[in-house]
Amino acid sequence: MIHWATIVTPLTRIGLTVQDSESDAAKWPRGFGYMVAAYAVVWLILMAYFWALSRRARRINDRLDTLLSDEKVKPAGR
Amino acid sequence: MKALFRSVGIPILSILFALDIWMIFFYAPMEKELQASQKIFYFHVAAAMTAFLAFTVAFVCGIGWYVRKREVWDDVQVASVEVGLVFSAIVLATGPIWARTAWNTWWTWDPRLVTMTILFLCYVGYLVVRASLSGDARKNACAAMAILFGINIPITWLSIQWWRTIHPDIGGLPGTRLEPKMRIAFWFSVLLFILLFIPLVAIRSRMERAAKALRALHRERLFGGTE
Amino acid sequence: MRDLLTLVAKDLRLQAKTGELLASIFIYSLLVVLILSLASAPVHGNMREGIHVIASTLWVALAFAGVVGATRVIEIERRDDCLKSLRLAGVSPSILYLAKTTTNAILLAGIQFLTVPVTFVFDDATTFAIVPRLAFVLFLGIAGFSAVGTVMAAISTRAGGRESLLSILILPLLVPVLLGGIEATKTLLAEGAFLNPNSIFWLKLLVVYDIVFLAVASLVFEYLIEE
Amino acid sequence: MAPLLLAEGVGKDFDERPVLDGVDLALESGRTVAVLGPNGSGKTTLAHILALLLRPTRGHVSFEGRAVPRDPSVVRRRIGFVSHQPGLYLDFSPLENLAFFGRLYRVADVASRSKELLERFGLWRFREEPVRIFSRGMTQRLILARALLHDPALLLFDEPFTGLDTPGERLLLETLDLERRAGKAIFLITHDVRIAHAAATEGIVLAASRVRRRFKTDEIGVDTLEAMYRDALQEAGCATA
Repeated sequence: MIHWATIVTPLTRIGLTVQDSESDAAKWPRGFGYMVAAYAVVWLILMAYFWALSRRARRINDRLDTLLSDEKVKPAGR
Repeated sequence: MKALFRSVGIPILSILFALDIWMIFFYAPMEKELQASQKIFYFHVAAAMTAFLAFTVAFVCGIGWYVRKREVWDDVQVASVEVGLVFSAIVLATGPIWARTAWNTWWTWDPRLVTMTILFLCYVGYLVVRASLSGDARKNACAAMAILFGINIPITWLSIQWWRTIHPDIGGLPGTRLEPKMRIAFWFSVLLFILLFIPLVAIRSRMERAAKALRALHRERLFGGTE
Repeated sequence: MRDLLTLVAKDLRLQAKTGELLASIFIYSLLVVLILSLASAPVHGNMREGIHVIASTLWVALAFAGVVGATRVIEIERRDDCLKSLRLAGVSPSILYLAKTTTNAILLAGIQFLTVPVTFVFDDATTFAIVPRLAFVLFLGIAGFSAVGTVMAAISTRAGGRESLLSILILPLLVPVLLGGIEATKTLLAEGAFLNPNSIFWLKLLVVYDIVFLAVASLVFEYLIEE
Repeated sequence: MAPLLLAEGVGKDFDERPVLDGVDLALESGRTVAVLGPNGSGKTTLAHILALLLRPTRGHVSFEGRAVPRDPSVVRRRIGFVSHQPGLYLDFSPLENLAFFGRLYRVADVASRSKELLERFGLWRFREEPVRIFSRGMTQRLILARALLHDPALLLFDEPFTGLDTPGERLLLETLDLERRAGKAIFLITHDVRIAHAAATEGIVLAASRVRRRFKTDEIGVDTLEAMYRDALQEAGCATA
């Protein structure tokens, strides 16, 4: 419970207060590295999906081409 | 459609995303308590909202299929489930990274986290079942799942209000209590994600249509003639 | 309504005849109880932990039994094309759904009737005065599991999968029921009544959940049994 | 008088591919319509549409001159369906099965009706045994009894001869004849030209999802029908059965 309270209290104030730009601009803000990692992960997930999509589209096209070229070989193959 | 997206859409989206990243990191001011770790919020929440939107679209498509049995309902449905899963994956991946910096742990058994994971797993189940069915049975079953799982969307959405939770509650509609510059950056991110969501669903549903045509053609070949 | 009774009576009679289903699920949930109690044996002696163990054991046993039971109850009709006979006999899909859900609930209730005392003995429950209230909470859980289990089993048996496929469909969907049930059971065991607002909230959630799923599923079921 | 069941331009698609197309068919009281066709010609789909279990993608079906309602359960109760799958509870005895279905069909006096049917099909001796131990032929006879239980106006048979021995076949042919004389409309699916000729008053040849021929059995002999069937299959591009 105490553990819980220590975490929650600062969170209730998120977005309400803005850091003074001057105070400690010199050092990296806290959690900066994690954020870069997070955005890299987002980028990776999106790229992976794009890649999967285009691969699947290519496969469908290939199979469609194969089927259609079959038809030319033996017309109206009944 | 696809060519158009590739030639015009991708460059535009890339530029917009670059602009968004700039806004997030440089335009929006630094939050006092959380500092840089608050920066996740822009993508994390935007992705979550888009995922909810996607699953809601799937829900509507499920009803649409039962009301009017047009193929397009099924195509758009699977497309939005899949794209919704991608966005949920973003939510679930960025969440722990932020939690590590803010809560000092990768994962807590917080209701919001759990319900979001559940939602994700439900729709994974959807895709698994979809893969093992075919024909009308598949469309009927998928529509049923989209509707039933859809009931869980509001539960997940409201979970921060229902349960005692340590997940930040941004007070009803996200972004209403933000500092103005933060708010602009946030809504820009949301808009951008939805802008990405729409062509993705369009492309994926056209692909589904092509795959169906392919299967029909294939079976026709197999049986010779119409049957 | 008359059909509903006929169908439920038929199912129960069929179960009484073979007996295999009830027995196998009972043994199964007994084993679940045994293993869970064994796994948490070291923390026994501590009252708080004991409550924890009993509550979760009861609900996990219910979850497993629910998955197995739902599959079997639907399979009775899928096997040998009995479903078609029922549809020819003019049984309406929602009546069929309600009948199957009722059978499922009766079976689960029967199993809980046997499992709960065993759990109490294994895990040293101290009071038996709470039994009626416990039965009420469990009933809500059973209703949820039957309502969701029946409709999802109709999908998963169609997809050729059995319990494994069904569990990935219904367990995520039922996490709210499980969470709510466990929380309510815990307060009940600790305080002997539903006094605090927290457990009242959970009971409300369970009731709403059950009603919503029962209603939506009985509408959707029609499309899942169509050829 | 309008036919009992009328199908006009009926077609069905699976996966946007037609398995049945443009079928016109009238089922009238006292007539038996046979459907001849190879595997995969759409016969069973047609039977399911006529049994109102499937909604056609195209065309429409009317029962006693009225369009089939959205909830066809009441109309379905006037139909008896016999297929080669049991559709029975194998752990129940014949009596229990008939009692259950009798209640669903709202048969007034189930007990005496069951006795009558079980005696007619020579199953009375086995009335208390579970269906599971029955032979194929016995099961088929019980299926027949179940289909007749509620005295339906229309009887649909989907390959009912599968797995029947010669006496069973004779019994089935007799039943078909008897029921037709009793004024039922009968629809019979088979791929056996001989049986179609013996049992039906008229028929169609279904191949590659369309009706290819229509015939009346009192106008042509078995051999002519056989030749017609073969021609139709060739024409439709199917391998001869």
